[in-house]
Amino acid sequence: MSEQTPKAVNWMKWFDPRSRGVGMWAFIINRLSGLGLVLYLVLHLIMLGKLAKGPQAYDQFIAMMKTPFWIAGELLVVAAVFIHGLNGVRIILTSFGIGGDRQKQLFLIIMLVAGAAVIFFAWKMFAHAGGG
Amino acid sequence: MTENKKYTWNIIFKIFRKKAGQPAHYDQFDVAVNPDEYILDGIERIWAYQDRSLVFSHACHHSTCGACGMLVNGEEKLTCITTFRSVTRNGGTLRIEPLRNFPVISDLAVDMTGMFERMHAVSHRPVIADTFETSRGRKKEREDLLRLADCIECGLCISACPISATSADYIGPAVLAGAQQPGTFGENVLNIVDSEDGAWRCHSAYECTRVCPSNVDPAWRIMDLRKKLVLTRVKRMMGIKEKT
Amino acid sequence: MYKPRVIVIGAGFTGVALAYDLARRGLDVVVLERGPLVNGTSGRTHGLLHSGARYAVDDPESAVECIQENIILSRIVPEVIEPNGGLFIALNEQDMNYREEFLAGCARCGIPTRELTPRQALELEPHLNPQLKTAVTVPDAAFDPLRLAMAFTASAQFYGAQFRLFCEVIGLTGNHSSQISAVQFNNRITGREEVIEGDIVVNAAGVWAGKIAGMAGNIHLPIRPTPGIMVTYDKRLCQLVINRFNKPGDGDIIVPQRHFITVGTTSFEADDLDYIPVVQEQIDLMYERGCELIPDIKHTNQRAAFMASRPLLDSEAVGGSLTRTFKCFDHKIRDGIDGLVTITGGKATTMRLMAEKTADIVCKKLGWQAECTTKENILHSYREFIFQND
Amino acid sequence: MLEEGSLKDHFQSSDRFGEGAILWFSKILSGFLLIAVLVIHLVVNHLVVSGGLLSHQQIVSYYQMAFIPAMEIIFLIVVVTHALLGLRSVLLDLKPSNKLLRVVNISFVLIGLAAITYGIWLVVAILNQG
Repeated sequence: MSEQTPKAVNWMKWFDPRSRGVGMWAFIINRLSGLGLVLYLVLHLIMLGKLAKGPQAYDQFIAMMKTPFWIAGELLVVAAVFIHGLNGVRIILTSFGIGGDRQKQLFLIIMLVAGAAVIFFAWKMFAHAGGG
Repeated sequence: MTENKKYTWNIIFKIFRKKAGQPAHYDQFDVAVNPDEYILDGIERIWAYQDRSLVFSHACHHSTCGACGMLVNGEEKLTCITTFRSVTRNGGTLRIEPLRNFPVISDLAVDMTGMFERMHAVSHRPVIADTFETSRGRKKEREDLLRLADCIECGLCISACPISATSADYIGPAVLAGAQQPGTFGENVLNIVDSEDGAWRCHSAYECTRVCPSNVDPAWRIMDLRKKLVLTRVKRMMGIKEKT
Repeated sequence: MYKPRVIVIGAGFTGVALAYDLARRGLDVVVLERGPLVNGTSGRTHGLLHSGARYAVDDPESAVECIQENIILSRIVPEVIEPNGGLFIALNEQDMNYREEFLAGCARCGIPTRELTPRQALELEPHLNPQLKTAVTVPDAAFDPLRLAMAFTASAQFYGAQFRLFCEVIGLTGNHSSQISAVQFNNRITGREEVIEGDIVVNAAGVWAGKIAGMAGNIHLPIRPTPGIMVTYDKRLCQLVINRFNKPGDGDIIVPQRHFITVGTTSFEADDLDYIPVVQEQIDLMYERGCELIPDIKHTNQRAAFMASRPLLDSEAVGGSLTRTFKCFDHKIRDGIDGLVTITGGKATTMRLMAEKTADIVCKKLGWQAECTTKENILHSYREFIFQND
Repeated sequence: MLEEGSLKDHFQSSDRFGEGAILWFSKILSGFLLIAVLVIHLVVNHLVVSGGLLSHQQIVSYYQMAFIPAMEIIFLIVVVTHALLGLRSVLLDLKPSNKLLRVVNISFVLIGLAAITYGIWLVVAILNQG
């Protein structure tokens, strides 16, 4: 008579921020950035395989990486690293009894730091690309 | 008694309907309300004057029983203490749905017996039969225990949790919080909370704490629980006897 | 072995306690309830497990029932009761005039009291009005309404009772007009009409008992539905139940529950019982009266306001003014209609006793030999409650 | 009625290796180490040179310093551990069946070992080019 509601397809609910709060956003971007970084890690390891093939193969690849499109992609990785890493710091802190009742503020501070870091990297990376 | 003349707002209720063997749909009701009365009053009036087949749960009407949790415009609310003013305005629409992550009995009523069973399994006590607090305030060393006795088992935290949405076996924020009430873990309780479906399933979305109507702060309790569990397990691995 | 079937109408406190009592006596019990458990008067109680002191002067019969049942319930269902005790406080000379009478009444009814000096009282409850003249402790307690009903329900279910929630009774029928043997009801979950047969029907519908009895024939019950308001504030400013030292009046009781307090109540009359509007004037009155007892209510926020309609019995039934006691009617004796018994009146504190008396009558009518055993046995946990509709 | 032990059995079923205190703590610890090593990795590989990326020649000469390959190998182990534990947590939220969970557990261990072996081979290959 009664219907069990949780179903496997509900995984989309992980990424549904409607009517949810700050903590949910933290959860969403942590999960998305985490999954994104796993994907990046796989690609990164494969690409680095070119190092073993000698200077020419690798440097050719690096040259391609210096186009604005790939720099933007790399910037995305940098952003994910900062968001996921700093959010990880938040989870470590709250899990060990620090700032558990201030998690919202903690999250916002962390996002500000991450934002600043991404801007710094963007400036650095695009400046180099332009100058190079 | 004089009629209540303060029904100054008109609200459109869009209510989730589900009868056994029939497809779910939404029904619309126009209700005149007092902005300072509670959403449950509006729903009860719909039942009394507009549609006697409407099924919803309620009992105490003052937030001690935890029966009347519902989704109000997608957000978990204990409807007996949520005023119209706090969620809408004159002429506004309220979408009312049953809590998520529980089996729906019919319309707005859900079956919470599964949660009760889990609360029972972790030895949570619903009413603290003692004067652990003085009227000057709570004795500090009993704060934890008392705050957990404030849990009214309304299920809002379980409805709001993104993990409960995908894993019905996740024992849920209320239960993880409640497990800490006795102060020490029995072996059974330890095995329940330190399990795949226990404290480790939480991914810190803090939605439970955000929707808790009763000051329990389940998210903080889960964080605290993990610390305790890691310490307990590490100590055991190193062969250190626990103080009993 | 053949078990007679008893159909109980209403899963308020009386209905669930009766189902438990009858099921323990080995009868086949089916409870029909139009909504969820205790959705009417019972759920919306103040949550006060009376010591009886409130009635000791004017209604000693109720007072004696209260103190006895208070002790029994505290023993059989401790899980949902907060036995913090209660305090009667006098704020002026008029209250003080009531003192002698009150203490004598309590002593007569067997309610233990202890008088405190104002200083002792303020030490115990620092938020009380510092103007208080005297204070007397009584064994009041607070309980959780839904969980109390669920404990009785779970225990009844353990002994085989069946609870059909969200099933609204629409008719009482029988082979002939003077015999009730079946109940028609509308299942709100499936939307279908159903009929259930039984050997006896017990009408435990509280303030709605008149409506149910009316389905059996031209029966008039002496019930006076008397609603009252309760207002909850969001800080726990007292640990004991605080009562005004006077004859029962408006807003003279404050019950602490969890992290809040509830002030009640009033008395007026209502016709439409399915929805009783919460009136602002009464909310204001509770605030005013509450502040007289505990001035710090000024520094709290209102958390909830709700109405509950007590099923008071009027003079025809008991030969006096309105009373908080209860009454069981066998409609064969009273109205010539067999197979129907009505239990009404009473209050949460006396729910078990009401069930015992009614079950005695039911068993006698059925010729069923079984004694009441609800006094001695601890109830099952409310968490063993199972939702049932069919 | 509540059956004593039914829930207990559910939570103690031994044919399932899900999440636990030690695994969770490993995820947290690896995450923490990751932050420390990542900072060094980022500085060394992306910030110190113009253009943000090292040429093949630069990498080979860097790797002649003993602490660089050591650091990179530690970094690799930590990052693979954290990534797989994290990914596994996400999968666990979908409540895989016992059988599927066993497949996930075994394959993740194998993938982790393979990734680390591959990384070490890569480091050795770079060193040999120097």
